[in-house]
Amino acid sequence: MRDERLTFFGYFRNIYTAVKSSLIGMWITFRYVWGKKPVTVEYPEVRDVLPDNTRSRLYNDALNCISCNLCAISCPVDCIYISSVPRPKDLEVPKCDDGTPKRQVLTQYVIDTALCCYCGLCTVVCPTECLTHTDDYEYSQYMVEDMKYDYLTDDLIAWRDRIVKT
Amino acid sequence: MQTWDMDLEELKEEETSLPGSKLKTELLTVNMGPQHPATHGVLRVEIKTDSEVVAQAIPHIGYLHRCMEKHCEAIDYRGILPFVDRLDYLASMSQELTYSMAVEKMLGTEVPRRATVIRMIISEMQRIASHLMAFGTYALDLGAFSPFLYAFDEREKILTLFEDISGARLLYNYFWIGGVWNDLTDKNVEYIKEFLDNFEPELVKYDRLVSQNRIFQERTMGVGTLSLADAHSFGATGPVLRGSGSAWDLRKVDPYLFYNEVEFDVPVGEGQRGSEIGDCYNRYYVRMLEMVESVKIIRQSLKLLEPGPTLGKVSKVIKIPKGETYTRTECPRGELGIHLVSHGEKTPYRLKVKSPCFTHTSILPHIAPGQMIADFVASIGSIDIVLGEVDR
Amino acid sequence: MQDGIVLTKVDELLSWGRKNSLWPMTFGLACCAIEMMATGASKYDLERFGCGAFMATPRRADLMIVAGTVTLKMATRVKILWEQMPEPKYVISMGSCANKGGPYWQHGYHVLKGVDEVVPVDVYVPGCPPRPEALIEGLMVLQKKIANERILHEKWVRNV
Amino acid sequence: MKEYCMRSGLEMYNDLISSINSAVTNANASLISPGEEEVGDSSVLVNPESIFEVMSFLKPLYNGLQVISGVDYTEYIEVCYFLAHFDPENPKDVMIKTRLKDRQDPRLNSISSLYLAANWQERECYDMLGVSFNNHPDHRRILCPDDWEGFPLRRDYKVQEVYRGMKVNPENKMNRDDQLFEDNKQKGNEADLIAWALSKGL
Repeated sequence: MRDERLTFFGYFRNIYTAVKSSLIGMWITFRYVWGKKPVTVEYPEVRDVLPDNTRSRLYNDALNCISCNLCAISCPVDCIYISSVPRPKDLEVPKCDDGTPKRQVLTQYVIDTALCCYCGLCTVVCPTECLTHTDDYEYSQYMVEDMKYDYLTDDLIAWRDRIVKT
Repeated sequence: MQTWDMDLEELKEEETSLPGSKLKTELLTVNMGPQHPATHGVLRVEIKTDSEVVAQAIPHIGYLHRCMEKHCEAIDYRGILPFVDRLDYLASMSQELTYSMAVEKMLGTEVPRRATVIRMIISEMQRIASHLMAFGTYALDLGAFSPFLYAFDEREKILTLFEDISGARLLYNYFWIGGVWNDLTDKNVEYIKEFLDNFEPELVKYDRLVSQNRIFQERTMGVGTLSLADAHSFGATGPVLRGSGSAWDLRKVDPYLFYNEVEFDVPVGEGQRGSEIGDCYNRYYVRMLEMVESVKIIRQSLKLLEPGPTLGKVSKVIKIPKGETYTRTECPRGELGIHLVSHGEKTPYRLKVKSPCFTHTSILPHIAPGQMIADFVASIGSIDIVLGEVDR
Repeated sequence: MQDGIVLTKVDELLSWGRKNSLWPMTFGLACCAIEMMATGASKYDLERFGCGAFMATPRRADLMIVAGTVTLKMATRVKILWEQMPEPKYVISMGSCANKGGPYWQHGYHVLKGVDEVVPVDVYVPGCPPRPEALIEGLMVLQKKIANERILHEKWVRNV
Repeated sequence: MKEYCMRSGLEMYNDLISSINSAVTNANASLISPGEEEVGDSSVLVNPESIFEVMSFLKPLYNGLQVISGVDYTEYIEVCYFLAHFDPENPKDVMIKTRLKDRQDPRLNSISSLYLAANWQERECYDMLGVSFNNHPDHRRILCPDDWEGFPLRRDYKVQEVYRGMKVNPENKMNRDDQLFEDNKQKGNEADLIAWALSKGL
């Protein structure tokens, strides 16, 4: 596009620079054949080591939850649904692993992971650290309804043994 | 703002008054986008062409209008951070910086020194990552595939660092109000140093591979020239303004963080390598030079790191007194401004984002007339828009 | 026509061929598109699954990866694009926004609450944005689904 | 009190206001600055009828328009213009405000002949807040579709239910059951619920 008057030598200089810059580019690319380590992670067989604070699927250890509602309040997208009832007075108050008394009976703990934005705001406010981000990211589903996880169902409570490191 | 309409009328007159021709010609309308590999997202441009020359280009935006400003009126100040991330998803850290600086300015919070230095390091790393993406996709737009792979290769290294400190790969939520979430460990500092040492030869390689390439130069030089007066009038900032020859950089003009304690130059488009000032090549080249400057800044700010706290004192429930502010910082794509109006509640009354990409997209109809369609693609790429920020 | 061992084997062969040559469409909407590009780049290399040939036109593609927020303005275009794809076609909904509206479900007056309102979705990949590995895993889940499909059986046995 | 401008403080504002008032009749420029227990930046309030004249006066002083922002304060709609002087040697910027009392048909004169940036910014202001601009070359919606109803960032905005056959808020996606869980279950028998939860060791 530049306004250059094309001279006889300019014509050949153009050809020379074009060929030269192409060859330089090809040489840079060609050097990748040897001498460079492949960077590809062969995913299903080899996995990257994720850092400790990685933010993937949420898991609530319902047995340690004191139904404080802090996570639901801090969630910017309102995808955590908790309900609880006060514990009847005639029953003794159980304690969490770290000694916090559970004054409420948790009756529902649902997270809709199809809405979650994985911001991590809910896990930092959790007083008993029962709500955590796990490093599990492989949970694609065929149905969108399956993405709503009720953490009081038996299979998810059983999942605790695999997730929670003691 | 009648420029392109006038152009169109002139063009029609010219066509109809061709000597000896009684053929009536019409302009052909070509619809580019919203699904198009070269529009960087969901930009739709309605192009009126005369053969292959663009006579008029009308951008249609709003295909990614995610109602972010409406959400901000209902969400507390901490919860807005993830939404601010999603504005310019290629430079989330810089967006977070602007937002948290706006809130801190209203609250009067003091950010600890270590947190400020970490912010500076990380936002410059983010600038490198964002410019790498711009470089890779720009080369991809112009038909070169391998620079894309090289750029992503280096970008992945930066993302690995970000993932290590924040836990996420793309949308970090790392700069909190009052500081940063996690501290930068010694291991991270070593990683950054190692990355910078490896990155400088890469920049030389990119320069030889793309910037000095004759074909690339022919595609970009003298294309999409934007004069300085027009750039000012459009309110252009960032590499677009600097490519037009102005040394306006908010980091120099109004230093925030510790940019006054480090030394760096502001790269300006000066018609390097025989290009015109303000053309696509200059805008591209300013980005490449900015990466060099970012490397300089990071090296100097790593020396400023001192042990200390990383999160200032902020109350658990943030309530901002009545008032309003307009805060702006220099993001990779230009100046991002946040106009925050508070009524003393837990949520902002209004949060308006001045996005540089929105401003830059409005330049497109101005520089399009008279270009070939392929050059128009080069113009879009050189402006480097992110549709998430254009539409918000 | 009877369902027999020959038909089953041919079906398997066809499914095997189809699942290993899914060609996705270049169709990025928002943040997830960057992760989709990262998946296609050198570190994660989608080409290993026969899925790296990003087609620029819907007419040559088998797979639409809806990567990002679908707004109401865009939804009609998504539907047009899906209709242009030749059969058999598959849709992966990538990320929270495409699954159910994501973070924008509550006050998003202009956001479509899930791309399944306009096109049928085969696999939902969670994440905001999903890691490249998560997208690959979603792809493998889709491949599993395709492997169980029986095209000739559907066509010749069941419909007769 | 903090000032908005980077380099210059209140003196600059006072000078600017007096020069605006002397140059433009009916401008009624006045200073808005945060009072006690308020924080933030100061700005200049001008009369909405004379916005074009004020901007013509300011154009030689500030060469760029950054953004036009609008706020809906139920009684009136406020439109803010952020002007900046993009000169590394002499950086300055100012916030000009104007208030429109008429909510039914708020009107302003367009400044798109002065600043090229104003074209799209004014379109956005119209799209989001319904402020119309006289003499605008291309007065359309910009972010929302052309056939969209209402102005989203007004405080009394109600979203339309259906747009071109697509439900904006479909019932099955809104998680109503989860949000109403408390009411539904607790209206039933609480004792059963507690027994069910206790059996899980909660």
